[in-house]
Amino acid sequence: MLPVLIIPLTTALACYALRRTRWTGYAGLAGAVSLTVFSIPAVVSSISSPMEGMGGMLYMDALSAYMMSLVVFLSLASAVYSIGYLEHEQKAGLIDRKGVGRYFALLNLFVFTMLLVTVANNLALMWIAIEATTIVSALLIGLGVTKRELAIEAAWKYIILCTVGITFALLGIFITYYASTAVIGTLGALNWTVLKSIASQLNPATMKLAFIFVLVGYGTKAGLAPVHNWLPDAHSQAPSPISALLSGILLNTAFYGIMRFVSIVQPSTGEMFTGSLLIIFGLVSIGISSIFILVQDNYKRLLAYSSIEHMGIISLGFGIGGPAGMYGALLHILNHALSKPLMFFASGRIQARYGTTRIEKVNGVLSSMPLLGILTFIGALSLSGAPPFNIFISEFTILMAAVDRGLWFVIGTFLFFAVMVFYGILSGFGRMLFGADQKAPHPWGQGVSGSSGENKTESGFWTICSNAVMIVMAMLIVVLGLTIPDFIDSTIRASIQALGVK
Amino acid sequence: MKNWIHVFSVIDFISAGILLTAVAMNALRRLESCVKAYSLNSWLLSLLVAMTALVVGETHLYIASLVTFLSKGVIIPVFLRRIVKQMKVTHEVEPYISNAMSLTISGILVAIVYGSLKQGIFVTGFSRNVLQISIAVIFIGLFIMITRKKAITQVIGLLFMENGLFLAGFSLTYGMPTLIELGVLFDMLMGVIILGIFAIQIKRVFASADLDKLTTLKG
Amino acid sequence: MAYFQFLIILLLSPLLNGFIKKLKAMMQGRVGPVLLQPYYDLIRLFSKEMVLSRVTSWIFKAAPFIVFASTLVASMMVPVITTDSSFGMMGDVIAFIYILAAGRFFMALAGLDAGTAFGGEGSSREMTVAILVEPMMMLCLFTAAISAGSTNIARIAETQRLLYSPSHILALSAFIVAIIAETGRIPVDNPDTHLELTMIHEGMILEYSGPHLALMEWAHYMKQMLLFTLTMDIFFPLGIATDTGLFSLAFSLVIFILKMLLMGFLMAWVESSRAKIRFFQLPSLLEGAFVLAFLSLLTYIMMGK
Amino acid sequence: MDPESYLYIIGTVFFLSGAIVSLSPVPRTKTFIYLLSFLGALCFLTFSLHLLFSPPQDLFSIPVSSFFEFAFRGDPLSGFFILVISLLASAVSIYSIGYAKDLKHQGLMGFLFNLFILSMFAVVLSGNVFTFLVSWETMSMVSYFLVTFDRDETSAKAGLIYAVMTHMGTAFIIVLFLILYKETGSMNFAEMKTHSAQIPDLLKHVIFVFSMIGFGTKAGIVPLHTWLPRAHPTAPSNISALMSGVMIKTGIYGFIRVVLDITGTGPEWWGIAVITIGAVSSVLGILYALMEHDIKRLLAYSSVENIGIILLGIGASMTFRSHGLFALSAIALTASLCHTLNHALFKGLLFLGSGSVMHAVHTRNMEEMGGLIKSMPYTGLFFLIGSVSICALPPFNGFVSEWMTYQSLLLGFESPSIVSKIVSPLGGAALALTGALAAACFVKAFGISFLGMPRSRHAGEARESSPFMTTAMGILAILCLLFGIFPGLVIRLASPVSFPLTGSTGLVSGLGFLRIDGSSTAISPAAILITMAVMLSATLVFFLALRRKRKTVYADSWDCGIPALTPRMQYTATAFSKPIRLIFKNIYLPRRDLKVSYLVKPFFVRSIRYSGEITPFFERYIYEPATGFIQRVAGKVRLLQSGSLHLYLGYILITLILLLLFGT
Repeated sequence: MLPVLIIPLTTALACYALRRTRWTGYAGLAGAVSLTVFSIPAVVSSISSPMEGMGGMLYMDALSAYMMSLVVFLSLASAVYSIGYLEHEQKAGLIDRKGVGRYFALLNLFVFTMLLVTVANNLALMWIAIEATTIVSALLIGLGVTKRELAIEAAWKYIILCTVGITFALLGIFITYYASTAVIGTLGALNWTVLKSIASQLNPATMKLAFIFVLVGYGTKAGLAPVHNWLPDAHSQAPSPISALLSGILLNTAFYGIMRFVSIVQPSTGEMFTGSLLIIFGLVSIGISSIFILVQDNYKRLLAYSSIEHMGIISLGFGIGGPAGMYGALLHILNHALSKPLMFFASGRIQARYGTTRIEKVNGVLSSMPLLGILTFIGALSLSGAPPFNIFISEFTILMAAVDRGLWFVIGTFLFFAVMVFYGILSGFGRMLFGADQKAPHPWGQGVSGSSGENKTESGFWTICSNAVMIVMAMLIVVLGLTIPDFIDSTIRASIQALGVK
Repeated sequence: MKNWIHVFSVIDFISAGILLTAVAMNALRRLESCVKAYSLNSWLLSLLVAMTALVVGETHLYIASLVTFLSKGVIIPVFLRRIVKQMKVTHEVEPYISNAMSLTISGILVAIVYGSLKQGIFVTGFSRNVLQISIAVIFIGLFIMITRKKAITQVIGLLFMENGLFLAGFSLTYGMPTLIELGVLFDMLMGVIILGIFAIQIKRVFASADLDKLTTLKG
Repeated sequence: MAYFQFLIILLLSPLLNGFIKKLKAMMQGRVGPVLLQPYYDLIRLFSKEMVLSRVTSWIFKAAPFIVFASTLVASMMVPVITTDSSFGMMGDVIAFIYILAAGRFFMALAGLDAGTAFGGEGSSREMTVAILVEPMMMLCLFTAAISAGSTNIARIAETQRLLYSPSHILALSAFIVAIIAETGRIPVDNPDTHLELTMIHEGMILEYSGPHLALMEWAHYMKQMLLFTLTMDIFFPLGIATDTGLFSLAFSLVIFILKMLLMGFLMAWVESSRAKIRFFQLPSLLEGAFVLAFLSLLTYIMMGK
Repeated sequence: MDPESYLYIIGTVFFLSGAIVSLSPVPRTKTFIYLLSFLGALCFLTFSLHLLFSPPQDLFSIPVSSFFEFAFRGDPLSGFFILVISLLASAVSIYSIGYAKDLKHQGLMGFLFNLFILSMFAVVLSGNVFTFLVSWETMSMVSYFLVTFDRDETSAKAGLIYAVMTHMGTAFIIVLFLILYKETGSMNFAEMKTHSAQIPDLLKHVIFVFSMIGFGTKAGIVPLHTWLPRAHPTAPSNISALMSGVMIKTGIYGFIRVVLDITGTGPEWWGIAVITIGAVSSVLGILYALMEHDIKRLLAYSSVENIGIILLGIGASMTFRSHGLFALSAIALTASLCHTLNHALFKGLLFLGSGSVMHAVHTRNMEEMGGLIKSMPYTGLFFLIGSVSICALPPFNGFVSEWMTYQSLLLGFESPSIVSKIVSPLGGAALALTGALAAACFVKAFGISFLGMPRSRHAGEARESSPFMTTAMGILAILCLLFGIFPGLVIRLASPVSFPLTGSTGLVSGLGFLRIDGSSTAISPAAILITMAVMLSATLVFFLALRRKRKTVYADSWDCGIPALTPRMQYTATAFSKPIRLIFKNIYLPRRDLKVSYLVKPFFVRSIRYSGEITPFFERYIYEPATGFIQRVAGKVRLLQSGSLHLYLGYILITLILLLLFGT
């Protein structure tokens, strides 16, 4: 477990040290690869049997392993993608070499904080890690490869809102601590494993209060409406690989905090309380985001709102609960973590090619960059919940869980908004993908279009690599839309059990 | 120990002072006085922690008190004052609503907090009021963030929220394990520093310390 | 023997037309052509040379045959003098209407084939009239079919012994309007004019000449008689033979001729006493008839008769 | 199991390899794509016959996750629809060999083409809800890609409307399946059916209404048809043929599966509602078709009409079943199934024909065609056969199914309820009106595009399309005739579905004739054809005997004495349909705009511009207000994210306060 935490830290240091050379990207990649290699044994062993570390401060069970593998996978993907991306940004004069060094250092730090979230056993430690993700990622957003003012604005809003929100989460943790000390005294009463075992003895009224604060706190970070407002700004202004990480996994780590917390709160307060709050937040998120998706004219913001929608769906599934609901929610986390980063990667390309994030100014992606266009299409359809892509399965599982509970109102509302989202996404991306391409070709866009005879620039190789990353993700989207492999299935079921649902 | 009740009332007294300094923020017009109010608030907080330490007799609480005093009572105010100076902003707070109005709303917030928390949530602990006060301070801090235009006032509001949070932490549980507490403090400190940096950048990039300019991203 | 009752229609239809023309002339105080004039016309046309437009395609050449043959097939399905052993198994009223429609379809195509404005105009108008008339005819036939429990024309003719119920009177009146429209008579169409603004049927066959035209005209005569026969079968089958006995056939033939004369008289009277109405006033006339047909159906459903 | 029951595997392999071959970069392989799909379609054709005449069987299932599995199951109902799909698919495959050569993205087309057909098979073979939904949406998505194949803005818009509407329909389908799942406790169609008696009546009504909306959207019933005239024309013609010919039929399949098969007998008003919707769809569909000058839009609207006719039959069947008149119910269902098959054949044929025409003339606008029958004799002949069939003229196949529909509607009189006594004959009247309108419509479609003089340069230079294309059309044309003359063939294919579903038989059929059981009502298209042939040859012999010595003169058409008749003097499509526009002006709500500019007012006119259009009723009065409303609301909601950080912080505060006040 420890190497998993140490590798990104050392990589971050290495990148910072190398910031004057052009090797930072490769250092970052090397770090990501070794992280992947080292995380596999930890992940595999913890799925079957949970393990502890650092005197009980760290703990890893199937759920942690699940989240960790998502973090690792996406960090690897974005490390590969970032190299090509930053080479282009550097050429375009949007960032200097030192900036690149800082970028990779922060990126690895960011990954470290997220990994810490997944393995923290102590709730406060988890909180520290989540707050640290805010700070680090705010710096990444503020790095501002796009317009400086906008980047600062987004970063400022992001950090203020998330810090405020997360302050409440800490309050909730304090209250929990208070409740648990009432039961077992001061010793280790913040450890999740301990809390889990005494959960049913905790004072329900206190835990309700704690849960409200934690839900709003982590909910802000997880992008649940109506406290989601930082999200569209941050996601649209961050460099694309960072948006991918923010959306694909950062939100989920915050939601992971909620999940862990729910499993402590639920035994004393009952499922009704946590469930209905989560369902309400879920539905509000889906509703609000779907409306914004419908009228959105900026594709990165559209993707950001889609993240809110999907966090809402996850919250909905988790709130509905039961094996099916939890399964759906967890599977949805995975699915969303595949589709959304793919879209952000693709939109980074589109932005590089067209120099704008406005939907109406982008035209004919399919004809100018066929491969990328198809990948975008797969991602967009997947996000809109259309079968045979992955997200449909998790959504349908959640719907089935809702049926078992008899929540027809939820089903109806959800489907209504789902159609709106479908319309919004398809009309937005349809407008971009179809039509004739009017823009002059751009060097980095050329690589994507794969037109032969162009002089192979230095970026050629990394462009192909990032294409490969996107292709792998798209293939996963399709495959997961047709079948859930056994190891994922069993991991999810083990995670559900870890959360205490039989 | 000796006179429990006495000490308890002292703690109540100090926490009331914390609430008062927070409410007073609503009426302050100058940035400098806001920073001063914050220092006062932090001092009171560290005093309260020290008192708690006295009551409980735990060493780590003394350390916590000292750390709180140093970080929140000294370092951050100094840092804030430097930023205020560096930004060369007008020293007016420029709230969106009148002081009277904001005082009223703060009062209502306090009432809501007291009202919603009155059901018997807390069976133990050394004070009936401290949790309510701390949540009220947090809410007032948030309210200040909502109603003040300047970037720096938002930072101050955030700091007030954190003080309230620490108050809750100490009052409820006699403090967290030291390592955790240090971690939380470190995070906060980092957060404030980075916010300060961004505040300066806002001033530089937007040529204004008001957050009104920060409304390009919408919809 | 009874299989050949369609020959009556084939051979006597020009005569019926001549009769109507003569009668009309007499009503209007003219002498009019001789009774056999349609036969003379046909013979004359058959012996003429044929002028074909270069624009036309094989559709134009095939259309007269299709129209003629389909009318013949339709006439085989109708019991003329006996309901027995007709080609009843071949089809029913629905098939009958659709076979006639097939003829019309090709006639309309032929109208468009020559590439002139008149042909197109005729086709367009013909199809428009058909749109109004066909459903109405169907409704009338439905009333009859429902009361007979079958759409087989012979069965209907056998069961409808008398003209006895309000629904049938309504249906009959609507059907007569339908026939007037279908046969291209005043007030819907004027069979005697080639004034381009008024013509419907004549417009479509404007480009035809010689034997083609003869086939078209003959088919038209047949269709007219056929529809009269159908009216009689369905609404006034009194006297039609139900077997193939020589006596009953002869009796039936006499009755049939009388009925035809009656229908001819009716047509002539209508044509003499009415003026042709504007094309775009047609819908109101035909819609009125449609309402009648609909009412007849409704009456039958409500009253059971 | 019999060896035939594995044919679907071979067929699937063919289609998949077709899809894979399409993606291969070697250009030579492109010729095999459609050969493979043709073979695949043949396999499925054989397989469908096997399914039709054997008991229901589970084909295979693969687990997807802990909760779902892909399960495929075949029964006569799916068999019948596979038959319909594979018949058309095999012909379209042949057609595509010639057609796809000139397309821009051949590989993509081949890939999607194979996937599209395969997904339709998957839809009708689905054995449980999950499989059905995945296949259903896969089909929708693939067809969406095909609709947007041209990648221009019109097709993008059409595709968007299509995708969204069909997705909305899917939402209803999902809900109805979830209700079924909740009430029967199973996701399997077979188990749902056995437990369907447990469903409360009220929910049955919900299921019926939702399936009407959900499946109706795909089938294109009025007023959910608006996507259809947009999407079908923009797709390449081989795809339009498949979409119009068979894809919309999957909506019919779904409806039959859910309402007739799973849910079972419903109250009378279900049938009445279906008849009403069918009548409205058929009349409005063909009325709108008449106003179109875009040949493919015309055909698309005509699909709306034919779906209406199919629904008339289904509705009659449902009404009869609710009254326990099972024999009549069987007749009506058989009629609608036959029409499903027949429509697939002739609509497929017509779309393929229009594809050939467009290929030659490079336009879909009929006003720029004309005279094509001379330059494209085969296409012309086959298009004519398609037109005759779709107008239900004997002895082609459309006639037989419409005849049966007429009969079943007329027999509605035998039902004990006064409502169905009135509604069914009215449905018959609507059908009659539809028939007459269809005749006018296709006289226009065929006459304006194929007859007369070429109306544009392209039309004058048109060439006959490739032998593959004409062969494919020829096959369909022959099938149209064959099924028209020998209705027994079709009945034999449809009855294994309709008789068990309705629990009775109502028809006696031989190869060439058809009789309503226990009545003298019968028809024999074969006899009609033979008589017709005899009469035709007799006429011809008579004619030739008379004409032996007479000569034929060729001249120009009569032109009122004007020096030369030009193509511009011909009757146009607009003019042709004008009387109808005027007669039905209450439905069309036509608007005309006359712009006259004068040199010297009012004597010397410089130019007159005339423009007319009909009001797209449903778009203007239903869809536009609805979307406008949503847009306005969305615009208001947008103010929530106004960019002010203070506001956002306020949301947090308010949320917390609300939760504190009401949550604890």
